[in-house]
Amino acid sequence: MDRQELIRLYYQMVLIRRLEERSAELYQQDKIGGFLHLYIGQEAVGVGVVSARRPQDHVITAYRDHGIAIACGLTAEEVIAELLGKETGCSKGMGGSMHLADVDKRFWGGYAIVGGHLPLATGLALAEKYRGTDTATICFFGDGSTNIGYFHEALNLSKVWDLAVLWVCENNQYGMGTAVERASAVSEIRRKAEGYGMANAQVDGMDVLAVRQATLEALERVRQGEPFFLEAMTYRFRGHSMGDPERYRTGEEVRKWQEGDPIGRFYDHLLKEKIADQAALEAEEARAEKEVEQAVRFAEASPDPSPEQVYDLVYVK
Amino acid sequence: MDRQELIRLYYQMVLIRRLEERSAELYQQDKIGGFLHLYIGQEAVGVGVVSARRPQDHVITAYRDHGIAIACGLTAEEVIAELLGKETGCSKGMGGSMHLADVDKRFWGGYAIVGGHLPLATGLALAEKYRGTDTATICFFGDGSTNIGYFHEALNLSKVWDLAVLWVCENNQYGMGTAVERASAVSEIRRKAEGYGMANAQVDGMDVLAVRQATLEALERVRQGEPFFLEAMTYRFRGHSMGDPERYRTGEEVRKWQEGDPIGRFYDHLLKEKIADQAALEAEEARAEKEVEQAVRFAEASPDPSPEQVYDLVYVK
Amino acid sequence: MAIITMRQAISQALWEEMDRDERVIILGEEVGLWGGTYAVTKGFYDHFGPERVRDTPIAEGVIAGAANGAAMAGLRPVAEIMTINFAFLAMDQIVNHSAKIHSMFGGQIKVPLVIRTVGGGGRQLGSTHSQTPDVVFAHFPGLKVVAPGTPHDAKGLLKAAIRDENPVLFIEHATLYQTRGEVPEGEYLEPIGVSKVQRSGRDVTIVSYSKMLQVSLQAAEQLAAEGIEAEVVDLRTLRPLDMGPVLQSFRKTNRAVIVEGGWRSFGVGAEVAARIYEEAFDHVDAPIRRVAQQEVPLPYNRELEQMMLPQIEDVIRAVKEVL
Amino acid sequence: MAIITMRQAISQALWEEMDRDERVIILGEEVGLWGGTYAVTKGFYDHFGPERVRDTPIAEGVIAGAANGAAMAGLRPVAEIMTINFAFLAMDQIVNHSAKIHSMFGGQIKVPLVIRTVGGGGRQLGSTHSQTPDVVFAHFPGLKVVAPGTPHDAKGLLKAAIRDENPVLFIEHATLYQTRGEVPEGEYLEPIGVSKVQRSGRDVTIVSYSKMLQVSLQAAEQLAAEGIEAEVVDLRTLRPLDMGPVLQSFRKTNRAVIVEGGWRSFGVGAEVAARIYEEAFDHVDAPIRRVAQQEVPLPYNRELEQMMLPQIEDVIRAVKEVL
Ligand SMILES: Cc1ncc(C[n+]2csc(CCOP(=O)(O)OP(=O)(O)O)c2C)c(N)n1
Ligand SMILES: Cc1ncc(C[n+]2csc(CCOP(=O)(O)OP(=O)(O)O)c2C)c(N)n1
Ligand SMILES: [Mg+2]
Ligand SMILES: [Mg+2]
Repeated sequence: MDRQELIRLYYQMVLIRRLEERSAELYQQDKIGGFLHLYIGQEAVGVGVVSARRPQDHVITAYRDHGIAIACGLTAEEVIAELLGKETGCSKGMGGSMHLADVDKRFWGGYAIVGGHLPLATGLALAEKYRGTDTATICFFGDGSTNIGYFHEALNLSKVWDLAVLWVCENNQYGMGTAVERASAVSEIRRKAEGYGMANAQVDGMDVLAVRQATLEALERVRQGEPFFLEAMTYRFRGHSMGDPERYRTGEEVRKWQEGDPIGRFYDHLLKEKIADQAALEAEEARAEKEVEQAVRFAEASPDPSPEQVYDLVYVK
Repeated sequence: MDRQELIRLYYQMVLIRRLEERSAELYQQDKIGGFLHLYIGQEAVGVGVVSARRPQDHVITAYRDHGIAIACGLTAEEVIAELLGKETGCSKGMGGSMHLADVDKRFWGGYAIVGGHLPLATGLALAEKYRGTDTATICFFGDGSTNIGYFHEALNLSKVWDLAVLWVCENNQYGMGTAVERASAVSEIRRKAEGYGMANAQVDGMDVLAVRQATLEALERVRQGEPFFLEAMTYRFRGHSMGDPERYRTGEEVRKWQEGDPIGRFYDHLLKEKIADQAALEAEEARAEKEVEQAVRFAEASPDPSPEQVYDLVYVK
Repeated sequence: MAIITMRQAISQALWEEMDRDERVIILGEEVGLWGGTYAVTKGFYDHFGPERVRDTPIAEGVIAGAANGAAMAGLRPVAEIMTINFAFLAMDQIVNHSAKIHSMFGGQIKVPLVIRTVGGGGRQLGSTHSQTPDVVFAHFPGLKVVAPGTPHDAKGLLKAAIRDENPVLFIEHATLYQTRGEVPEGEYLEPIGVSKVQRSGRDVTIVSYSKMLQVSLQAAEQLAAEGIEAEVVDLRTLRPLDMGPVLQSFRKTNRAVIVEGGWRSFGVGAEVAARIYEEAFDHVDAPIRRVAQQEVPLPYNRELEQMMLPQIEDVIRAVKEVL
Repeated sequence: MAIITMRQAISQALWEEMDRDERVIILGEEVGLWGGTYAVTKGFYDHFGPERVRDTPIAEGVIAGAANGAAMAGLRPVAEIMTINFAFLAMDQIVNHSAKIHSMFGGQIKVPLVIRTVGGGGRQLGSTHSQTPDVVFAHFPGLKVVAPGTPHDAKGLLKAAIRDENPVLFIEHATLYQTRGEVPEGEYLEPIGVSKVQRSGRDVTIVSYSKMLQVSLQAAEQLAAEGIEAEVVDLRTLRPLDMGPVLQSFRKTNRAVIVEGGWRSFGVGAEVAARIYEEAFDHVDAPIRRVAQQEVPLPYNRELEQMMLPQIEDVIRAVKEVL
């Protein structure tokens, strides 16, 4: 991987972090409504995985989707505009935080029904198989989503039909307030893949390069026409969504994970390996900061969508 | 196991076989309507498993339920009366073939939605756990049912909550016309249990004593408060239901399995071990034949339920 | 014109569309090797091959979901959900995904999906296998719901559904597959969202669809023998609901009976009646009557089940009540 | 009488019934440690313990299914499905199992289950998280569907639901939890299947329930300022539907507006309108009006979402149209 590419990863992670922090503020100011699920702490997963895809590979995820959207190349402008419900948002203000998408970038969106997008991923992959391509479909989902029926039906189908799906479980230890071991028969989630005879691996989700490497290897197999299950061990530093009382975990536990902040770790790595110096990285941070601020201004200045749009979009004409 | 008990098992298997053959005739005569799924070939599973239960253990199954109903102690009369839609049927003519039940015998019924009763089994077991008993819940289901979301949700919950459920998969090689390997990521179905960290075993489902023994062992663990997964390898000699074109399997395959007919094997065993002589077994067969014929007469002479009943049963008053 | 069965008509529509458009694929339980539980796709597997005619595991959620995803990615999947009773297991995919994805993402995704399924009672299948819950799906904007009552319409509407850019739930009736009717030789489409007068008459308007269309037409024949001329309007599509022909007929007859196979409360008839009152209030000469299934889970017993379902005599009685 | 919030009323009902009857248990996502996503079960886990207040995996099918099974075996489970949008994932358990099991087995099994869930739009949650599909569940005989609009009714009805021998879907409204109202100090029950006049008036009958009851009451206040006295009838239960108080009111006012939070087509209002016409035809002085949500998947944008939902002014306008 060349230097520029590494710095691009750093930039993306910082951009996500900054965008999330700013979103939290906008939510406090009541400029964002609905539910807001921040990706802070999990940046290495989305960025690492998506960095390994080919541009034509499909990506699909759940409602905790800002980071993955950015990783797929959506701009901060169209993301924040969507959070503000503006016409210039990637989903024209129809979807909000949980429903970002940009089909041109092969990002099929965030989905708010837990597990509901796993079957969609099998369908995307089925279309590619039918066309005879080696395009992969990357499907992100949380640990909590692995207990719902959809998970089972989708994983089974992907294996029976030899679909090129990379299943990426972002194991952030909790589904809302429920710890993995309180909801799942097996705590090491990748073991579930074994019930489908599916190849699988676990990776440190706080290490962007490890995630990237694991994804590259997994995608190689996937492209040959079989699903693969990748479990990324990670943590969300914030509550499940805004307004989470966080009664289910200790401050100590959060702090422990924060010490392994994926951005901090990658920063140290870049310095240590002399890929960039402090000034270069600070420049990236300033650039991200600026991009977010510019995006907020853009979004705030954007018009609301019209009521006609709502009626027009019920059906394709 | 004493002689009498062994002969009782033989009698039950023969009774089921005879009842099923007679049901097929009644269906041809248009006296039975709806779907009719025969248990012929699988008798050793239902009889073997249920023979190992304590009377208070719960039993629940799918629509292929005649054999399990008989094994649970329902009489041929109330079963055939139900098939004929009579007031004297175990479900008062409301349920038909797919919905036999007798709650006094802790047989909670046959359910026609594939997989739909697996969650019910977790609920039965939850009630027992809540009351602090060591009563087990035995849940039968087919190989085809292991691919639906319910299977996953129910197995997972039973493990997370340490529920005393014995999951019995009757692997008869097909879900309707779909062979196991065409629908399931793993062909050895018991491997699915491993995705839940669940103890499991496979047993020859054409050998009633082997099934019984495996069930006794499994139930011992179950009563200590954990689920267990038992896969019984079996085969249905008839079509999926009446009117199955059977395009999906060869006559040769059917014949091969028929050579291992569970009733024939048990017959041979009883003779060989000198548990009974030919005359004794023929007497049992004659008794079964008589019971079925008597049941048919009883059912045919029984009244139809009244329309008022239909209205009255919508809600508990 | 050829006279063929509903089964043949549906089968022809599928075959022609598969022939015409490579993007059309079929997936569902037993659609392939078995040939379809209602034999609609008999011969398809051999002709079109296993890539285009896909037997699925028993897993309605992922059948509908995979079809959604494949449609999003540009295919034209026709998913079969064996009966509408099992569609409840795919309900979230249908109402929260198929029906929402286009608008929720601001129009950038299309879901040109057809879900074929089979509803209706009358075959002694017990209460979980005999439902007619069409109305429940028709409640959701974003979805189209079609339920034909003749071979002609079944063929033309199914072809239109496959070409539609939107998700369409196509509901067949389990007891109509043998029903015969005239079907044109060549290619034709019937428009989705357009009701149709299936029989002309001046005295009363009978509104119905699917199986109950046939029951209503038979009732109309018997009424004609008594000199009562019923006009029978077939809704054909429940969403979008086209009230035009219904209102036109009603403004002429001033009397209406609505006949549906499902339960009365919160059924299709309620909406149709409410709209007639709203839009043709001045024409109402008598309270509109609804004929529907008794409000019970259907019993297994043959006679009792029939008793609970709307019969020709019930339609005749209702018509006489509004006259 | 104490003035408390809807949240407190529901919470009290649960607490009292848990206290009264050992067989009552709660299960659902985040009902325990978290205290309920809408904080309804806050404090329950600590007080009643993890055996009676059970956090489940995210798996709506088995939540409803396990509750069904536990009810069959004699417990009185109160299952929480976090929002009614997710109830589609439990739809088969609710309509094919809860609603059918009693009759299908000839009456030998009872399913005394309560499913608490939360519906309604207006919180910018996007189209899959904002639905009001109450009518869809009300369509099924065998199930009872309750949707209270005041703290008083919520408490009394929930207690009645828990004691009912039948499966009850209890629908709370996401934007009503802070609504305050008078609640008696001691123990009381409200009967399921009984509508109630929540405000008397002579000029027009407004029929509604749940959140729209509150909107209707506010509309009635504003109308009163203009000298128009609306009678507001609260359905409270959708199945069984009690038309008695509606008809009684209508026979007095001869004019009606029905207000519901969900989509108009095939909605609650259609059934209520159809029944009024059927049963009080001679009293109809003007076409009955329905006020409902616009027929669109709800958008995220705040103003647009509100625009699509029924507002006080919409009710006032409809009332003036029927006068
Ligand atoms: C079917 C369904 N049930 C419940 C919810 C409510 N819900 C939203 S997020 C969530 C937790 C999901 O946990 P996980 O999959 O681990 O993802 P994470 O939030 O940790 O990223 C729940 C229960 C939902 N959106 N959909
Ligand atoms: C949810 C659902 N989907 C489809 C069906 C139709 N169906 C009935 S039985 C069956 C096959 C089930 O196979 P398996 O579980 O192996 O049981 P077996 O019939 O072999 O005993 C199918 C697909 C159904 N009843 N319910
Ligand atoms: Mg998680
Ligand atoms: Mg099988």
